[in-house]
Amino acid sequence: MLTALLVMTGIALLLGAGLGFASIKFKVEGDPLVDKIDAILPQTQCGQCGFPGCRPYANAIAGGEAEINQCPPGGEEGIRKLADLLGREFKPLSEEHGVEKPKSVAVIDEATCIGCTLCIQACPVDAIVGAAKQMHTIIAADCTGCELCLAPCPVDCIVMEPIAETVDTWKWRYPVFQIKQAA
Amino acid sequence: MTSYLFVILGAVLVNNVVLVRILGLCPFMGVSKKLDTAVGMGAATTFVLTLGCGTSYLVDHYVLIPAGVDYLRTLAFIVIIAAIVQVTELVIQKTSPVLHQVLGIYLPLITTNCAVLGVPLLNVALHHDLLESLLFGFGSSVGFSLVLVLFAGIRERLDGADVPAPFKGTAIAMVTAGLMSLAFMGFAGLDKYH
Amino acid sequence: MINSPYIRKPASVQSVMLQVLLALVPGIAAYVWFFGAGILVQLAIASAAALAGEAAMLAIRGKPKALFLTDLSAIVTAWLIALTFPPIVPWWLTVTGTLLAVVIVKQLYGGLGQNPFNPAMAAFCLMIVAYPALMSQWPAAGQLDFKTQLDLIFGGARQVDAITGATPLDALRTALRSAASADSELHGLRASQLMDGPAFGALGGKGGEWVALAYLLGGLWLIQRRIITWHIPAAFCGALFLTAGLLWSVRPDSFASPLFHLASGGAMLGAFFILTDPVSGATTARGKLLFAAGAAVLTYVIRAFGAYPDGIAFATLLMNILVPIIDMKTQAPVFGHKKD
Amino acid sequence: MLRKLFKFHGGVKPQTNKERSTTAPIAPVPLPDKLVIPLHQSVGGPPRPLVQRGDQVFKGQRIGAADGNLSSAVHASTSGIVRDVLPAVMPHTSGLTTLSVVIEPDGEDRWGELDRINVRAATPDELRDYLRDAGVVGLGGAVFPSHLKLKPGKEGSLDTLVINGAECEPFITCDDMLMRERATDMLKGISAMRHMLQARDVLIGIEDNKPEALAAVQAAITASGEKGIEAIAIPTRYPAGGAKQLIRVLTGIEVPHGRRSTDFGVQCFNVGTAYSIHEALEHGRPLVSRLVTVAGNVNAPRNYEVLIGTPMDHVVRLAGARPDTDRYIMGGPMMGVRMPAFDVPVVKATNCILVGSPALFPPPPPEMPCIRCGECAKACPADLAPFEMYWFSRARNFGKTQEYHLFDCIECGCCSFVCPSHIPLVDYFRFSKSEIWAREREKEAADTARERFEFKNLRQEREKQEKAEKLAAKAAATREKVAGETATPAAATAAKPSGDDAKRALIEAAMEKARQQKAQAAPKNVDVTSPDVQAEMAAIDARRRAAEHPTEAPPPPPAGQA
Repeated sequence: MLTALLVMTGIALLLGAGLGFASIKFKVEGDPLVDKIDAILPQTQCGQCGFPGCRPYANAIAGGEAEINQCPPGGEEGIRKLADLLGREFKPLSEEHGVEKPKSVAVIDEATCIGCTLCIQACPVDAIVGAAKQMHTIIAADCTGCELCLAPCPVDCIVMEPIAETVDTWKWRYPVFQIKQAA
Repeated sequence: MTSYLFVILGAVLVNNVVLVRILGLCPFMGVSKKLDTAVGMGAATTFVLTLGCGTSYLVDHYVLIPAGVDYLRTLAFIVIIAAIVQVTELVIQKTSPVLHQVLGIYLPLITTNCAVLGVPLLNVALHHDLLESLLFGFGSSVGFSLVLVLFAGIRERLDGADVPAPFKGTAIAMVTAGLMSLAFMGFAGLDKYH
Repeated sequence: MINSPYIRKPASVQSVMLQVLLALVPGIAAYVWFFGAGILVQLAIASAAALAGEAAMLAIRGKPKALFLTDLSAIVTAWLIALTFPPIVPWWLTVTGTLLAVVIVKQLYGGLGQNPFNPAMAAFCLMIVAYPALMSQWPAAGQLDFKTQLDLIFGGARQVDAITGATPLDALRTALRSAASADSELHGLRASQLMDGPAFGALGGKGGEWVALAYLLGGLWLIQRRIITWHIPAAFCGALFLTAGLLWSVRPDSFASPLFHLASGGAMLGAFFILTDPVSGATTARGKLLFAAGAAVLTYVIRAFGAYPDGIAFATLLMNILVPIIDMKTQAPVFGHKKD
Repeated sequence: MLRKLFKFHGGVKPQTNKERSTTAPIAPVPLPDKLVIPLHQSVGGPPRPLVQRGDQVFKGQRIGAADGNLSSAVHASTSGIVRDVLPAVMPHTSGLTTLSVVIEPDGEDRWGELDRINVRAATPDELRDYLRDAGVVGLGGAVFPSHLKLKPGKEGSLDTLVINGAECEPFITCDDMLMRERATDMLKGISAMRHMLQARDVLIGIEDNKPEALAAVQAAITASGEKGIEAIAIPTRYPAGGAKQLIRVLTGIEVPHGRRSTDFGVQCFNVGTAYSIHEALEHGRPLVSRLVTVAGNVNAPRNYEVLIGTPMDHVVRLAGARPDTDRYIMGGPMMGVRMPAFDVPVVKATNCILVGSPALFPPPPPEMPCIRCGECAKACPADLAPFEMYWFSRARNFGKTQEYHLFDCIECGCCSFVCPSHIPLVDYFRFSKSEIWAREREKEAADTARERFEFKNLRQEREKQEKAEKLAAKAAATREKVAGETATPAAATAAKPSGDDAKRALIEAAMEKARQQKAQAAPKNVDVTSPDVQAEMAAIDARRRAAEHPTEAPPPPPAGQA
């Protein structure tokens, strides 16, 4: 019995020492994975995921604190990519965080705008220009459609407009699988 | 010399650890969705298993048996393998973070991978000497990696197949594993031929 | 919504499958001539089972039955099953094998075009593992009349050991192995002497060699019709010939001649009809060569050293496992990226 | 004379159907009631309109100016009145609209003043600019601005200039007829191009099913006496007229995807382009018309000289469309584009109006699963494995499709043509390609957004710091004051909230005003594009841009943060 204990203790000590050495020798700084996750996120910085921006959400995913299905702007496609990267199972978008919408840009009704600058402060990507007491306008090309400017506007002069399809952004549709039709 | 060859060949093909001995199915099903992760997992397992076989043989022969405590074999082997897995994990985390993230829960799972415990125990049961143990461990893990990679190849293709909904994912993977196992039965008897 | 191109060559899956079936006809005719009409019954049983299994699965899956039942792919599978199984296996064995092939190996993967394994060969492997005795009884040429065959197929009585032997391949191997052991009465006999026995013909098994020749003819016609390419048959026959020739030239008394290997068992059927299944086989030119050569070597290894009489089925399945990787790694360089 | 020709992999031999449209000479088309000229007709940015509603235009007058160098100008194809400048349905599968100029012809078809160029005296750069403004683009179908292609490679000269007269698509004969009737002028255009490119040899590739065209071109070459030009009959096999395939057949060179052919010492132009270059350089006439084959479900297939902007049904009427016509296809049956309507305009890319009917182009039998038979790989002229690309396109696994070189696909349609399972393979590839492009656009947008977000955070951080510093300084000053005067600090603390109150009151007042405005005249001022507003916006934008480079200029005080 004593031998058994001694043997096991010996083994345990030896291995413990080895592990301790390895954990110091192979210490990893930072987490390059966050960058990879962040690269997949759509960078709307909308906060619908429950984190203050895309990077914090990426941190949370990498740290295992958040699910991969909390990003409505990224949509199913984004979830699929995250699942792929992280080797997790695909999950449908979590409903409490929102639904996937067509890509839109915010438009300010410039007749109603009172120039309060509240939306300018809310915009995460500085896509709204204007000065105090002067009418604001949105740079459509830079707008990510995060809708963060909607809530602060005291006069509700901002609306989201879906981006219209042009010949340059037009996409070929998925070919219809015709077997079903033949049935 | 030829007997060593038969040990390896037998471990890789005839008594393939996954498809014939049906050991280590957990990583086989879990880490075979993509080819590159399968390759990584195969490499990690090969490393752990070969090392584990050697170490466990040494511990068995120079510690457990002389001390008369060979009844502790299973326990001791588990501890040794767990430690080796931990070291491997640290090394992989340092050298290939993405592989580490991808292997995710499976790397610690090598610890509980029955193949990794099973093969050293088989070594004892088959009365292998040190070299045979190492070769057997290496052969088994090569066999494991081989079928894991091939399986991943098939699964990548199956991804596009119009599999009926109830069979999508793990179910059809199980069927595939079964058919692969069937194919490997063709090797039966090869190690008996002299 | 139809987009370009608006014109198409008249070609269909159905016509491809039909031509494969037609190419099998000479082989079947030779089979009937030498081994009796029992095989026709087996072909009918297998075809009916395949269609029934396919129809049931299509119904469950809500797919158009008329379209897929007439594509003839199930019939091809059924015929290959009937032609590789011994002709006197009981009917339920043929039915079970065919249903397994169609339902599990083909339809569970999504049906036509999606199965990674050759259905017919998977069925063969399943059945020989499950019923090794029944799957190893091959009548010699002209040994059984049609009525006896029918009795064997549909009757319950199976005193077959008395009337049937093993295949020439199996017989030869058993004999060679016992000839190699000192305490056997066959000790010291050479392979060539063994092959003078009644079960053997000029090249392979008696009668079987003619069937193989008929398959070869059908296969050549398929190549001429551009249904299959030369790569797989050539690589398979070449590699089998070389492997067998190598061992035969070293120890001619322990190993059968390469010609015997080519003419026996399912070699010709495999080379032209089984391995050339495009769905489960390799598709690139180099891939086809590798695939078929690998199958040939495995076939030989299993025939000569393994536990089963013929290796074609297992070799096919084993190579099927490798196909995705082979295809991936043997992609031909695309336009503008070739090294001159 | 016997030249070694090379082979390209794959290809198919569909029925050519070219005989009937070559029996009659090229015919003119009477002026239609109106011309709709899309401004965006070539690769590159859309040209900006130069005319307004009500303007009088002459034939050949520029109505759209090239947007930068990677674009090409657009011209009025006849004289008349501009009725409108508006988005109109364009000849594109999508059926989407594009900004177009609608011209009502005055019936006189009067040329305006043409700016000529002295070809002998002009430098190559001047010639290129001239061709850009003359709107000359590739007429083979790709409509790539020709002036961009008329630059020799790095060495300043070119080995071979390949002229594409192969015309491999079934039904189309406009290049054939052009070579038969206008070989001499075309040859002059070729000489000009040869001069600009400093090309050593010129090879004119013509499929051997056009002996008359070949003879005409050869006769013209002999007559011109120019050396180093050769018209070569090449085997008829679709797609021998693809630029890459033709270059391969004539020179043996394979130009990979994403590389310029001039890097390999070759450049390729269509015969029609050569002719329009001649028209522009010799006569000063910009590209206002082109040859169009009308074929398919018509009584008399024929080639017409059609003004750009002519509605397609106006042309088809001349050839006599049969009653069961159900669609127009722009181009041939292999690569042609289904038109969203019958009255879409003829554009520079329109080499053929193929009139379709269910009998002529029946819908394909139902799509079956791929059996990996490899027929498509055998037929692919780009040596691809279409069945693999299809497999992964269908599963939307776009990464894998690119591993199988999706973007090397030229969408020639050979794979769909031969597929025994009747799979619309090319549709799957087009789908995958546009999805990948969309994804790249999204990725770019995300990257910009990330950059801007990070910059904003940086700016806010710095502002906070600056504010803190200011506050600290102020506090220090106050402390000094307090120490000196020993006054009660109550006033100072009271002043702050009252300031906030004042601001809140201001916002309230403004909101009230806005509410009233909204109620009264909401729609009045929605379309704000008055010049001063724009100027203001520009000024704001400039300030913001300045803020993005803090080293160059200090950031303006953030608006609204008092």
